[in-house]
Amino acid sequence: MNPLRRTLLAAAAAIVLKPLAALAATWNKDGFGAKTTADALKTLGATQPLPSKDLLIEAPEIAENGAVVPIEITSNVPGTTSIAVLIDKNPFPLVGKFDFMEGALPFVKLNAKVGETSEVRVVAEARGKHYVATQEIKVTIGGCGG
Amino acid sequence: MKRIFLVAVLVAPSALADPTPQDVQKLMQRDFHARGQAGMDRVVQDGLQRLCTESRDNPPAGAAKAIEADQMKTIVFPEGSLMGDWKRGESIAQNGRGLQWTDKPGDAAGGSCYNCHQLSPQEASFGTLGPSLQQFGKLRGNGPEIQRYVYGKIYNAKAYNLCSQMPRLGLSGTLSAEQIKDLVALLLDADSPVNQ
Amino acid sequence: MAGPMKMRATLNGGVTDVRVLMTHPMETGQRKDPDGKLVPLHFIQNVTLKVNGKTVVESQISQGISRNPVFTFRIKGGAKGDRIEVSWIDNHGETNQTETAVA
Amino acid sequence: MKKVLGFCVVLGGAFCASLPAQDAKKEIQRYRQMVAEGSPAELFEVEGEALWKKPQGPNKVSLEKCDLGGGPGVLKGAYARLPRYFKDADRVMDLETRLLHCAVTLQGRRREEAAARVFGSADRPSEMESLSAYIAAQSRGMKMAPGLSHPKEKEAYAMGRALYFHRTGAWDFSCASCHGEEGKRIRMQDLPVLYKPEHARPVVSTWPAYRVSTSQFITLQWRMNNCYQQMRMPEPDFGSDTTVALILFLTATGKGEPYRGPGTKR
Repeated sequence: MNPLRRTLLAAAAAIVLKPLAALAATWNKDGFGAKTTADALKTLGATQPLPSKDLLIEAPEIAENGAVVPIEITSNVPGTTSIAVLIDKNPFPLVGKFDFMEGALPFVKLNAKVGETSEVRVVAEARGKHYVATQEIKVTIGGCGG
Repeated sequence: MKRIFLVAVLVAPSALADPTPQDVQKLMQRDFHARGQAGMDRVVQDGLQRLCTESRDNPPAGAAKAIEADQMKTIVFPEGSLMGDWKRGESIAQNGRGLQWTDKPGDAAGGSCYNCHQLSPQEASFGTLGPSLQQFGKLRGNGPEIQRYVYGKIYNAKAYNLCSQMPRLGLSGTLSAEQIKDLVALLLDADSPVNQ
Repeated sequence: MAGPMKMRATLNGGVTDVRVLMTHPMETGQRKDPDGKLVPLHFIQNVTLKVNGKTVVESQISQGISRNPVFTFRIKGGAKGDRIEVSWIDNHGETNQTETAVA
Repeated sequence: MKKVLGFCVVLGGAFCASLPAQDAKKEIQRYRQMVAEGSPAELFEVEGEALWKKPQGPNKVSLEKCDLGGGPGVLKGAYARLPRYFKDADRVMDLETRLLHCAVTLQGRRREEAAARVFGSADRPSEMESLSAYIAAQSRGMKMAPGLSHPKEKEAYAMGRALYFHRTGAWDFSCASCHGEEGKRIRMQDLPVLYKPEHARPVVSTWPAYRVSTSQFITLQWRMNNCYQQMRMPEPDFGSDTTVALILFLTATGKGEPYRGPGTKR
């Protein structure tokens, strides 16, 4: 990492991690480095998220290719300020964390890599509490490449 | 050269006569070039390919029987048992490489069996161009005659069904005798997952 | 030099959909190049969405996001002509950004 | 793509067998539809536009005067009317063949140089791929209407159909060996019967396309090249009459369908 980025991250880490309006682009090194969902959730302070049907996942049950799996997430939990996306069976489950400020709806659609058939786990933070929803995605590699 | 129409070929929308296999071969000889192990000899049709092309895989019975007999003569049966190791057979069935310009001549070639057939129940990604071969040995036993039939069929499928889509895996030099014996085991060996 | 980005912001029914595409290999560090060498870890870490200069979404992502990432975000309300900006920075410090007006 | 196993392996056990075939098919359709909505194909269109306008070759000229059939530089609807006969070259050409023609005649580039790298990689797409993305996109929504009136177009169509059923090569294959029977599959890959209009329409209206499994943008010339490779045949020349005749036959079989590409494939 070039020196500038290292100092930037060090400075960011020193400040209490509240999604301040982009004081410095923070990146949850421990969360993204975690090898299990449980460890990743610990870094987000979300060890016991409450299952919620107001947290909606729109994703195919079968993906013809794990390299690109479309996942659409909408949180109808009032006061949602962030959404984290994890793929349980991936080497590093945490793939994204999105902080929503005034003016944005708690919604995101993305393409993720799903290494093998796995649960997609979405954790939303609203008014200091965490909520969770999951869906299984079966992965096959279609095609007949020679 | 008067063009002979063997069997009712799909009628071309225009009055223009359809190109013959000879016309197509001539164009290919001009438009293709060798690459890697894929040489230009492959562009020249043999009698079997020509008859199946002209008849859209519905050859007249007489002509078909004659060529099938010729093809049967090309099958070389090794000495002794025709059953090899079904574990090696499974990886040969999974392996889709062999004879392509992207395959180096030394590389191990496979039978591409899962492309077209269902074999072991564990493999869900199987093709349906060929019949399912699940329980093949359980249903037909694994005596010498069935071993010979399966070996011959893999070596040269066209000896049994002239215009079959199954490649002539032995005759074309794709698979060795050893590899074919391993596939025979995959199909017939009682311990093979195909027969569980 | 970072590859092209493409973005579209369309207002419908009181919500602005922002779809942004980014050219980036998102290398996991596990992939081998044609002559067998491991391609180093190289992925976008932060994506920031701004409306008229104010940050509305701050994203942190990993190499688990697909190559050539595509994101859709939603903004409450928004009016024709609002200035939408998206920027990214990756683990090598490379950046790119693009902006458009709400259609 | 893992080269160790030429053909593909399912990860995660035999789940497909447990899921009724019908649900599996429906879910895979849903997967394809969602992937197509968020497809990076547009990034190649942006790249293609820059190449269309970029002066190149000894003449330092861009491709903006290239006549794709609708007049010099006319892009709107050009792709939907290809392949077609071109008087100046006195032969039927598809998009990529025509682009190569313009690179040589307008830009003064040597054919070998311009055709040296027509199939790119995920890291470095080829000019042909990006240009194809950009130009094809300009025909979105227009009914596909390849040339079928000129004698050479009729001849190419008939040759394309003959090629489709022509069995040759080390494994005795024709296109119809795999694309010949309804409802068939290679591994998990459904095989459209491309001499039937209802099968050809959804295919020809979504090529060229972004392939998610390799992050590459793939064209019809690549498709012909890759199929002949898998048919254990030698390599077809890029832009040869064989490839153009086949592309014309397939496009003509799917004619009338509104173009919806560039598409997104597995």
